[in-house]
Amino acid sequence: MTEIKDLNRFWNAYKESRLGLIGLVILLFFVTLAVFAPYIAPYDPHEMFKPMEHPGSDHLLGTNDIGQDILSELIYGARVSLFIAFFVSVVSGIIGTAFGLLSGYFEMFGFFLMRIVDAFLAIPRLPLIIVIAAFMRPSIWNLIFIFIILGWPITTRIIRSEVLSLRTRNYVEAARMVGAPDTYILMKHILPNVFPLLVVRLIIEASHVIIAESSLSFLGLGDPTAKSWGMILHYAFVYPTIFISDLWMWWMLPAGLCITFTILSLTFIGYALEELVNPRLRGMTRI
Amino acid sequence: MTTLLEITSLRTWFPTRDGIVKAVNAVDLKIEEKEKLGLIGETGSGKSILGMSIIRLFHPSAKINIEGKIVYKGKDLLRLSEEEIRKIRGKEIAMILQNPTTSLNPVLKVGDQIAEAIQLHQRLAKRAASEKAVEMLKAVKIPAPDKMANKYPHEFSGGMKERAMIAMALACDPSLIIADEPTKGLDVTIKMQVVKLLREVTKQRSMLFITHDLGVAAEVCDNIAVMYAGELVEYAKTEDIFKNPLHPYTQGFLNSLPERGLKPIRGMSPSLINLPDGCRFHPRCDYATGICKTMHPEMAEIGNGHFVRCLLYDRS
Amino acid sequence: MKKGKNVAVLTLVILILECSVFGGIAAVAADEKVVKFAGDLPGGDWGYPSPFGFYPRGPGYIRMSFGFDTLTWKDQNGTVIPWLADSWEMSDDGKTWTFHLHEGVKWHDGEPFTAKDVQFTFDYIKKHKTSFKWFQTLGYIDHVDIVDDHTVVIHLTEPFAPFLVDIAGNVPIIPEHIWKDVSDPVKFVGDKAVIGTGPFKLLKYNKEQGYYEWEANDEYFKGKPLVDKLISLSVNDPALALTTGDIDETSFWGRRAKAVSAFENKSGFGTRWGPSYWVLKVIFNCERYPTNLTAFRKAIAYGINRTELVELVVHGYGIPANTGLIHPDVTEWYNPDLPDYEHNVTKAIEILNALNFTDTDGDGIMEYPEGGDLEFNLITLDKFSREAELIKSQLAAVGIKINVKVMDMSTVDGILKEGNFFMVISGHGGIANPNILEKPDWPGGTCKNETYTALFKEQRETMDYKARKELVFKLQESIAENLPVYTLYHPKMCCVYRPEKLDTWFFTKGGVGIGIPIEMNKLVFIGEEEVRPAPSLAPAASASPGTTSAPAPTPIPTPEPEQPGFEVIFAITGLLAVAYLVLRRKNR
Amino acid sequence: MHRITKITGYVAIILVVLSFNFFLPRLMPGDPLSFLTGAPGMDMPIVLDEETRAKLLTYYGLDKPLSQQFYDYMLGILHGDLGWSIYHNAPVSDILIGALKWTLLLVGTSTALYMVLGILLGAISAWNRGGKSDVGLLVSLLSIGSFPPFFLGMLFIILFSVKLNLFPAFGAQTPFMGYSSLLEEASDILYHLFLPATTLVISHIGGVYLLMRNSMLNVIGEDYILTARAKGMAEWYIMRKHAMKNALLPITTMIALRTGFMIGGTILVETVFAYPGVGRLLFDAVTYRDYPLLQGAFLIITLVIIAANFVADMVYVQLDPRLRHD
Repeated sequence: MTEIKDLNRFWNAYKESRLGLIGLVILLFFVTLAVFAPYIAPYDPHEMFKPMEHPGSDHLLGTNDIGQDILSELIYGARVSLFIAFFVSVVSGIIGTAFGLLSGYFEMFGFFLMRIVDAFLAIPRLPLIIVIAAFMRPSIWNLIFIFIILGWPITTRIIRSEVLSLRTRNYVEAARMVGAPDTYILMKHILPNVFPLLVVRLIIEASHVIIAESSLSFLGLGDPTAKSWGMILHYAFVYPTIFISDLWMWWMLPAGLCITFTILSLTFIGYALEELVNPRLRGMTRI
Repeated sequence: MTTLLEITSLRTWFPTRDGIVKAVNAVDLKIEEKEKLGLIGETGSGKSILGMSIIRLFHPSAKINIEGKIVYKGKDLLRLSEEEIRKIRGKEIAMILQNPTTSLNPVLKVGDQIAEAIQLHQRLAKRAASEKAVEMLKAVKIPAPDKMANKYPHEFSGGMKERAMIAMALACDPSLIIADEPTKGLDVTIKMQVVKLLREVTKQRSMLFITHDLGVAAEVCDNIAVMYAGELVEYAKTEDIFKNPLHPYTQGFLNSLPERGLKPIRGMSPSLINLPDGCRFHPRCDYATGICKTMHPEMAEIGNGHFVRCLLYDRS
Repeated sequence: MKKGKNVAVLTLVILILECSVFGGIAAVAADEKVVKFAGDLPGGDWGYPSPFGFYPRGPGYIRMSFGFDTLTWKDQNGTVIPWLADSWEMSDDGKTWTFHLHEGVKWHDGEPFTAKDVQFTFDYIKKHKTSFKWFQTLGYIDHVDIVDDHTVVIHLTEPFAPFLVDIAGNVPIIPEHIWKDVSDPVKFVGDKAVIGTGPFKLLKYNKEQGYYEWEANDEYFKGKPLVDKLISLSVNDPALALTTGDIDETSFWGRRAKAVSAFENKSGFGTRWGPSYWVLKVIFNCERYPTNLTAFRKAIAYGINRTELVELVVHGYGIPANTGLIHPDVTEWYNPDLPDYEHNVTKAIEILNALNFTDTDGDGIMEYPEGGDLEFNLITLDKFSREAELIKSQLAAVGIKINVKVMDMSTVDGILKEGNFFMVISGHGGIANPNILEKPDWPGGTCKNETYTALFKEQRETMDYKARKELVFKLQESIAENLPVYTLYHPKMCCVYRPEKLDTWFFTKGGVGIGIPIEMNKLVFIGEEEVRPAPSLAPAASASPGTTSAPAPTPIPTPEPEQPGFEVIFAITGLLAVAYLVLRRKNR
Repeated sequence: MHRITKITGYVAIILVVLSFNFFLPRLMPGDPLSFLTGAPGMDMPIVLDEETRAKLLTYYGLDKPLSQQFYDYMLGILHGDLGWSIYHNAPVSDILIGALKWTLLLVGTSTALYMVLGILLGAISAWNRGGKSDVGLLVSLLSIGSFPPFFLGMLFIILFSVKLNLFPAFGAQTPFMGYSSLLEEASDILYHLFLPATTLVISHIGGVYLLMRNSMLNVIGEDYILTARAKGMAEWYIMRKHAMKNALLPITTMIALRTGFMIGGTILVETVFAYPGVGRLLFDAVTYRDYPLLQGAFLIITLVIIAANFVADMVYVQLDPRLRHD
């Protein structure tokens, strides 16, 4: 009941951010592509026609080097990219929050966990991904696994610092006084308050994952049987005449723009949310 | 006695998400040469905003509309361009902001923070300016000023920070000082020292002394204006205010002082966004009658130089 | 302060503008004849071009061969021609070879080349077998005798048919006076390590940028090279580099040959096609059920449509492969009448049914006789994932469910050696040389067949060409019949070049040395009349040698050239910083 | 105390990274020889007999038990010896230095640029928050920041190298042109640096800008800004002298970390522009299972990151007098 009211208030506040709305629209567009890919895509992305067809009536964006319809590839690509992004951000978000709450609430545990987190954060991210990805067989699930492993520490750190500040709030103290069990306090008092922060984090993580996934695929470390945007770019990039012919216009550019716009939408949404979470950014200053 | 600053029907409003904050409403105020005027009221009564409005101490891009007239030495400050008003700030009219701990820049040496104003307004070389800064610190009785000038705020005690703030204000020898709660959060002995210092340094100056501390106000001020919910409700000589406060709010305010038995005024001061109709004080007023709810009283002179905004005293 | 920043920014802008101008000028080299080329293979670094330093790859050997010579060499028709040796005789038992060396050959450092060097070379390479990774059948060499300064006799432990090509035409002769006191040849780099007799002297080598620069060896005993400078570099996109003029020659093969179409009718560009002597093949695991069943392998062979593969994946720039591995162009070894397993789904299904693989539950996927879907992994490399995708769809029609697993080179190699696979798509070159038949399923090792191995050894020791050809044919038949591997296609290869720079490029029949398909037989750069392929002799190519500005007499190759530019850049940055600070002070 | 925990932490990290990179590759299928002796998909197959193979393993010390190898490696590092690269056939340290100088040049230049720009723009836009310039900067920077670096690089090649033919598409230098002067060489290097560096700048500026802007917005609300204004200081001056320094405090660490990560992160740009550098080196090391090089590269990258952390701490102390004295 109150949640719903909160949601409404949240939404009303969110609506005021133009960036946020633009971002939402773009994202929804891609989500629709992903969800209804089979109905939207003209062909099965694995079906092979005459290779290197230029854009025409039956292939709006032409075909790739083994005759697969590029448009269909793009549409199905939305599936792969978005699925990975959201799956990873949610799971790593859950893990991160759990650890964050605990480490923020129990000093000892927190101290040790933070050392681990520090270690994780100091390890070079992309190189590590490359090594792991090169050694593990690049399947979507392996990528997801890698990204989760590398994703949770940041969330943990953010959540923890928030919890630390929340713990000192009166109502938490009060709840302690009356001897409420820790789990109850965490769930009832602290979790709801870190939630907005978490949402922002999830969005940002999602965009990171999309970049990481496309980067790996671009380097040829992705899952070549999965039609992700990064993979399309990879095959375009290694194709000999991509730069000297017009191929790039319908083969490289669309895929690249898809990635760019997805990230853009997430960035905008993330920014809009952050404004809500941190009123100072709203441009209201102490007067 | 000539008028140094004359404020007429000043209005300072802030449009925000939740509505318009009517911080200052139709305020008329005069400050004579060398006059020390006390401006008292609860926190949230808009007295600080009034002080800041005088020199338009707001971020240029902040959404604010100020109306009315603020005539200082013949020119209307509200008509001045940003550039021109900057030449007034600190040089002609200095302001001592409340809470020195946050009002001093933590990453700059105190000496430099004083010197930069001098450099700016008096066109002095850096060295000369810093020497002047040391003098100022001396003037506000900071021990070993030359050493302290090179220290950072966090190395100063609360009282010394306040002194440093005062030194900063005096740096360019302004003719009017606006002191916003300079004694807030200082313990009694320090407070008294600061008050003493203020009295000294403002002998030859005018001062608008903003506070909610009547005791201190009594020490420093010639006249006192009482502010409530963004408007003045009473104005009189200091002793008059204490001897016979007319406005129920002023009375309540006095009664809430320790020596008078700590009787707080009932209710809460209204939010500046939606002010009550009629007399702004009526919801909390013991003498409130029906008319108070509807009719908004004007400022009226009762005895010589004693003004009050209350229907109880309305002759007409 | 403000001013300070402006100045700094301005300076930077000026610098960048100016350097773009500079760069423009810089790109134009001196008036000597320079030829820049880049291979199509990714990465330009093929190791230090000393006999022991180059990476054991075709391009590595080629770059080494510019500086070092062998006793014999191959012309563009693949016939063995005299090189360091003017002539030679073989004893009847085929175990002793006598070589009469060319006289007056000099090492790059001026020392004379003698029989002692030849003897030393073979002894040295035998001693450092593991260091000379390029070729491993040196076990046949027993010892080398010196008759006189220009005559050597090489004694073999047993007859070795491909001796003239695989040893005499492959082992680079190194100067004794330099190598005699080198204990670890692999770690011996630097200007001395590249002193050979070859047509080019290494001038510069930059590992991290994958750049090589050679200058012509004007005293070369086969005549002065056609170009004064030869440069090999690493580019991200050869086609682009060719159009922008960053390189004068490169080659494309397989699918990538599509790039050639962009140059074929373009003035200022020449193209030459050749076979790549390269094959893509499916390696079966002959020890694991079901791929250990020959019939099963045949079924898969019928299930795969190689013509479609060539059409779709290679864009027609290739031919369905000889099921016996040897490339069809190599007429002297190629066995033309082998089964080619014409695509035939029904036949594939029949065979599988005969083996009791049937689609009982009608889900389009067959089941093992023991039950369970007929489904397994097809492992391959990223660059062959397109082929794998197609084969997956082709075999689906037969009722076999394939999961494509792409892994990096070393992983695949490991898996092949562990025998932990069903099918792997992999490829390799060198199929112009019967030697390749030693291990048809290379680099796998699951298919062992004693009779076959015996057969191979026999042909290697048969000196009579006709007899040997018979045996080589038998070997190919065995492969085509037993299908330890099923060959897919031979890609075509094409080199694209700027004729005004050099017009003499050609593909060596049977490949350079032991069969490197690259168009960089050193003869290309020497251009002796009788071996020059095209009658067309571009005017630039015949530029009189005298006119060219002679470079430094003695080459000083530096493995890691200095980058003084760095200091300058940092200096500039520093200056900017200082300037900025100064101005900042001023403005205070 | 804090320092000590930090340092021990760093040491721990190095150890973790090292052992990780020591053991992971060796647990995976394939070994350095598989490339040395012609791996699948390569041009020329080389058939190694077992004896030779064994000899090679001994030569590279790969036949010893893992524990022994690890011990030797650690010992080597302590003596500053990173070992011998199997694939490149050269001392690892030489190769690393060769690549690192390019990476540092690339990262250094672009970092300097995007930091200065990002911080300035962030400050400016925060200072005029809500204004046209703010919104403009915000939208445009967030937008260009959304381009994946490799995509941006490809676009640049097409635009500046192919269409306009203004800048070279690959490499770090015009190969072996005889430089007449140092300045000429320097400018040639800068000329090749331009596109990669710009790509990096554009893809990183957004982050710093946003950090700075947020931090600045927090500072603007502070009382000391009012004080400065009350003294009659000019807005631009207040922003520079009073606000920016304070705003930089909370974000120095984050910025430093980003910079550290760029060392390994440039691999995408290096790939697109065939720019020699550590990222590319690492990638090859992985492909060819060049254990010593792989370990070396990781060590270097980690060290750089840790160095960046240290620098961050230093700068932080410099900026914040409250930490300087105690």
